[in-house]
Amino acid sequence: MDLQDPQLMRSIIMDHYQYPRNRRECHDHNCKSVHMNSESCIDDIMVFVKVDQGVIKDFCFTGQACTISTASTSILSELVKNKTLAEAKVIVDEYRKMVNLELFDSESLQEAVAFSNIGKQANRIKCALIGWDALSQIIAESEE
Amino acid sequence: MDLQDPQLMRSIIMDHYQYPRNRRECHDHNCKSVHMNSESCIDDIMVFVKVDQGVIKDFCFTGQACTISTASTSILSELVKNKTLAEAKVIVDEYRKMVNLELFDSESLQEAVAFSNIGKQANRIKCALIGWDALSQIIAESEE
Amino acid sequence: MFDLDRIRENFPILKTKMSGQPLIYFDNAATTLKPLNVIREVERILSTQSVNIHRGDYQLSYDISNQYEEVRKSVAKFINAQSDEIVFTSGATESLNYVAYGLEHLIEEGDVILTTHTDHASNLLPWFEVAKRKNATIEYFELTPEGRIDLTNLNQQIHNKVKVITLVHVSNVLGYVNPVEEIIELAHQKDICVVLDGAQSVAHLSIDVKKIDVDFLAWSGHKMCSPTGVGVLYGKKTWLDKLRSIKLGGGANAVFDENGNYELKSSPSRFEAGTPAIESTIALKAAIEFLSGVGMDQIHAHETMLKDYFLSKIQHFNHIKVYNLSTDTGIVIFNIDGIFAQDAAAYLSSKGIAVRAGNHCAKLIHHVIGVTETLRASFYLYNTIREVDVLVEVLKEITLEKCVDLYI
Amino acid sequence: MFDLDRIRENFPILKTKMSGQPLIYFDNAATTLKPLNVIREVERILSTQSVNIHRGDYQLSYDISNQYEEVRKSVAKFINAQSDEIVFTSGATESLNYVAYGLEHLIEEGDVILTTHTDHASNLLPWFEVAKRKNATIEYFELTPEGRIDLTNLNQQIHNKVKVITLVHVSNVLGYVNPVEEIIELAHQKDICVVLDGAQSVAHLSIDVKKIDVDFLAWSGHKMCSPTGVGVLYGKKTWLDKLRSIKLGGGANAVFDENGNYELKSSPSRFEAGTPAIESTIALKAAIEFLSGVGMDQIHAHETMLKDYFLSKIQHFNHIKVYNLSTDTGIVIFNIDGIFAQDAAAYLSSKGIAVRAGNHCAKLIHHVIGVTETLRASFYLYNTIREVDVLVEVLKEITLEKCVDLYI
Ligand SMILES: Cc1ncc(COP(=O)(O)O)c(C=O)c1O
Ligand SMILES: Cc1ncc(COP(=O)(O)O)c(C=O)c1O
Repeated sequence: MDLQDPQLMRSIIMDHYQYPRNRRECHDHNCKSVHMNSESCIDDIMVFVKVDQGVIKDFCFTGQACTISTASTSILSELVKNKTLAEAKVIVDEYRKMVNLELFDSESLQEAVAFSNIGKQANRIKCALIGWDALSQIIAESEE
Repeated sequence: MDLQDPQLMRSIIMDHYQYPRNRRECHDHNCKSVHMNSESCIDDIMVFVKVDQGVIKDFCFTGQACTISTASTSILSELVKNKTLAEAKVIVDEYRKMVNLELFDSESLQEAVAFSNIGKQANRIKCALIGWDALSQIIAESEE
Repeated sequence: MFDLDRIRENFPILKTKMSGQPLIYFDNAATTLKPLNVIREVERILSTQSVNIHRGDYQLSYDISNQYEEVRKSVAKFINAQSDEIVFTSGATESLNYVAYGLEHLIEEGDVILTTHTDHASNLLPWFEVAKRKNATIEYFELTPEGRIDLTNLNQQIHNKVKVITLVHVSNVLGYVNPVEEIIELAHQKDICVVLDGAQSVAHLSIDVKKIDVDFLAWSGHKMCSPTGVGVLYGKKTWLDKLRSIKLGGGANAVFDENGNYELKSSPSRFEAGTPAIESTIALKAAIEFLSGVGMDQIHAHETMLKDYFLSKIQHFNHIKVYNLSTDTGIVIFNIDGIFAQDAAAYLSSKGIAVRAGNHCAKLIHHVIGVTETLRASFYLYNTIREVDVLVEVLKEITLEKCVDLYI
Repeated sequence: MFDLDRIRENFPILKTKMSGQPLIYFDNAATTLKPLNVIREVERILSTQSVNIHRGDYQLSYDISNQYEEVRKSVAKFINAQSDEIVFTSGATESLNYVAYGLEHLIEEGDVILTTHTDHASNLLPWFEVAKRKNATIEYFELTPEGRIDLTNLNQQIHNKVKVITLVHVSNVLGYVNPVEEIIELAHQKDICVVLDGAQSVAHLSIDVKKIDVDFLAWSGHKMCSPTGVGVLYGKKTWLDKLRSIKLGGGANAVFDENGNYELKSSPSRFEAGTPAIESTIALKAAIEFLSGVGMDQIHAHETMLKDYFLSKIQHFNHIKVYNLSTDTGIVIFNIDGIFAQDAAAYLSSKGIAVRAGNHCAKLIHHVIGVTETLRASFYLYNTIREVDVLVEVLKEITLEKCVDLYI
């Protein structure tokens, strides 16, 4: 993807904000859920992840959130579906590097590279991480 | 009394501080008592007044207090003994005028004029009034 | 005379920029900016009189104690109370907690605490807790469709089980001035204690506690141009004397012994344990002088003029929905079609404009307006028509694309 | 290097006079003077950044929130804690009240709260109240004749009924550093929670909460060169999580509903309801930087040097009785034969010297030293030998006549 093409990046974010993927509840009792409620922003989302034998079978979310939170979580939901927890972890780690303006591998991030400049707006980094933090938490719990 | 004679005034205050009159408890159950505990100074005294048919039969006090508090209360105890409440009130009122640096009648105040300059040290006015305030309170209660 | 230029000169922060644009501060319901006389007062104390109060052992301590007590008189005069009815606290939140926990011993099982869905967390949560402890019930005033207290059935709402009415004087979301005089009159006929959260009223309206006859009034200094960290609790002397002290410690007690017996000082001292925010409290007097100098009625008139102007300018914007068109004060809440409140606030910030987004700590407000998140613009004495024009211009041309473009 | 001249230049108040004499400030145990970097920090925020924290809706608010959180890190580093173990309060008194009431739910009938006769009202009274509510008992450590905790029977004093030990780290009257490590070690063997009142320790000693392994540590900013109105409660994460929140309101809650259910945020946020003392808290970081720049060990050495010098100078004065000759810090309490403490303090004030008179809010101290009222001189980093000399000179020639002469 062309990291220099603002038109493209904008349209990815807007598309995922206006038509979020996997925004729904998960009623499967095997679903783990995390309530994310950041202190500095008004986002309030619930993330559901269903893991089966180390593979992410479903990732969905509900709640009120800003463009950055909604779009970044929507993109994440598509990226990690059917990935193993280990694979997902690599993706999340690369994404964290990106939003912290470190060197990162754009390969695995696909549409998520739309947020490659978010790190310059420090006050929105938390929004860009809200769904990703939820997943990290679930991955960490699975490892215990 | 010569209000211009510092030697005399000092000796009155020191004498009443070092040998306070009527510093004792009153066990008579007809004695009214008031606990005076000023916020801005560390004085902590208890004043006992025995009134019989409108006449102050006894005035005594106990407690820890500074020179100004002790001496002024000691002087007061002698001044009002056997006075009617009405007479005592006049004395207290004149004293208040004095410590507030207003015009006052020195006649009835006798040794209490030793405090005629205390008003210039605003931070000690409360000390000079502690026993007198207690008496005012008891007079007010008797009038009710 | 309301001399806006002179007022603005007194606020150094108005000469600063945000995101490279001149700062336009419309978040006055959150906190207010500080005038020079307040800033200088804090500086004066920190630089030349930074000693502790409450004791006259040396001249400086005596002086500062007196200055501190002068504030009590000044605050009392400002709301037409007596000095000994003024308790200094760390803010409206602490004042409101003092009331709820301080009245807890008077609340019995089955008692009702009556409040509103528009109240702030700082007034609701302490009472939720007290109600839970005492098996009391929280009830809410009925509201009209636009969110005002419905006075039609007032007598039934304020029924015999109601023990305390605690409500916001001016809602920090809707900006409505609640009809407190009617409520208080009826409440007092039934011996009900009335507590007002004045966080948004005392700084904006001229208030006479004797006239409205309220039992408790709580507010924060920082919302009326003074520093943060200082608040006030007004209580009628008879009510203050019934209130239990929550925070205990140095300065609040007269005597105690090793067996755990203690006697507190009389109110207000017994509520003021520990070293208070001395310089901030003393600066509160400067803030009161500043505001009184301008005139509370003039301030209110200016705010509502700006609000009316703002509403008239945006009324034909189809993409903007205002939730409190009839607001009585300088508080307007609204949303922009298709743009989440926080994204809009961030975009406004990029244009130098400070507004708030969210539920504004009134988390039951969705029962009233149907949404949880809104933008809030709140005006104060130093705001100008010019500034409102800038906001209107930005709102006119705001789009989701532009909001997103900040991040790519 | 301890450069006293440079230190003094940082305190503008030291250039002022009291009673026409250069101010000599020896009331540092009551509160401390403020250095320029602290004053300027307050001024900077009031003049250019006086907005509310906790929300990033606009750039300025985001900036100030970050600065506020930076203080948490700075405080944590100062005492070797984690940021999320640092709660900001309005002062030591509030911090200590938070602990007592916050642990109330763990106290059962018959439990013992162990403290000392040298503790401050702000640490004793909240526990007296909790003990009364829960039918628990207050017990006191045994003291040696000079007023130190007697370690000989420690194991019996810290018996099985003891639930909480709450004690002053450094007594604000006697100046002794209590043997907290021994006490904490034994207490933890018995699962007893240990609370330290650090009002007089954190500003004067270098403290490592991990090393001493204390569960709670409370203190005030104003006693360490920062403005008034801000305090700290350190709590081990596990203990903070057990502590109930007393003050409820905006900023402390995550969610609530109209049925009175509420969920608080995690600690430390859930203890910080309402708008805090923003500029004072941010200035606390400047104060820490100032003190750390000088070095806590150097500060302690300087204070004790002044104290030793003072004691050596007055040791042959027959009219002066010192009650804490072996004091470990810069705090000395004494009396002058035949002169009531307050009269002596007033006389010293007329010579420009600020000392305190009274019971210093430690109202059980008479059990230890036999008198209720004393004079207290307490030294800090900006005091000088020259200043001590002036005090010594005045004490040498003080008489009751001279004290009385001020008023005639
Ligand atoms: C030992 C001790 N504890 C507690 C306090 C109370 O501190 P603050 O008044 O700042 O709340 C003090 C201050 O006087 C103190 O010396
Ligand atoms: C209506 C209302 N009540 C209470 C508060 C709490 O005030 P503070 O945060 O100053 O304690 C606020 C401020 O947000 C408010 O608007």
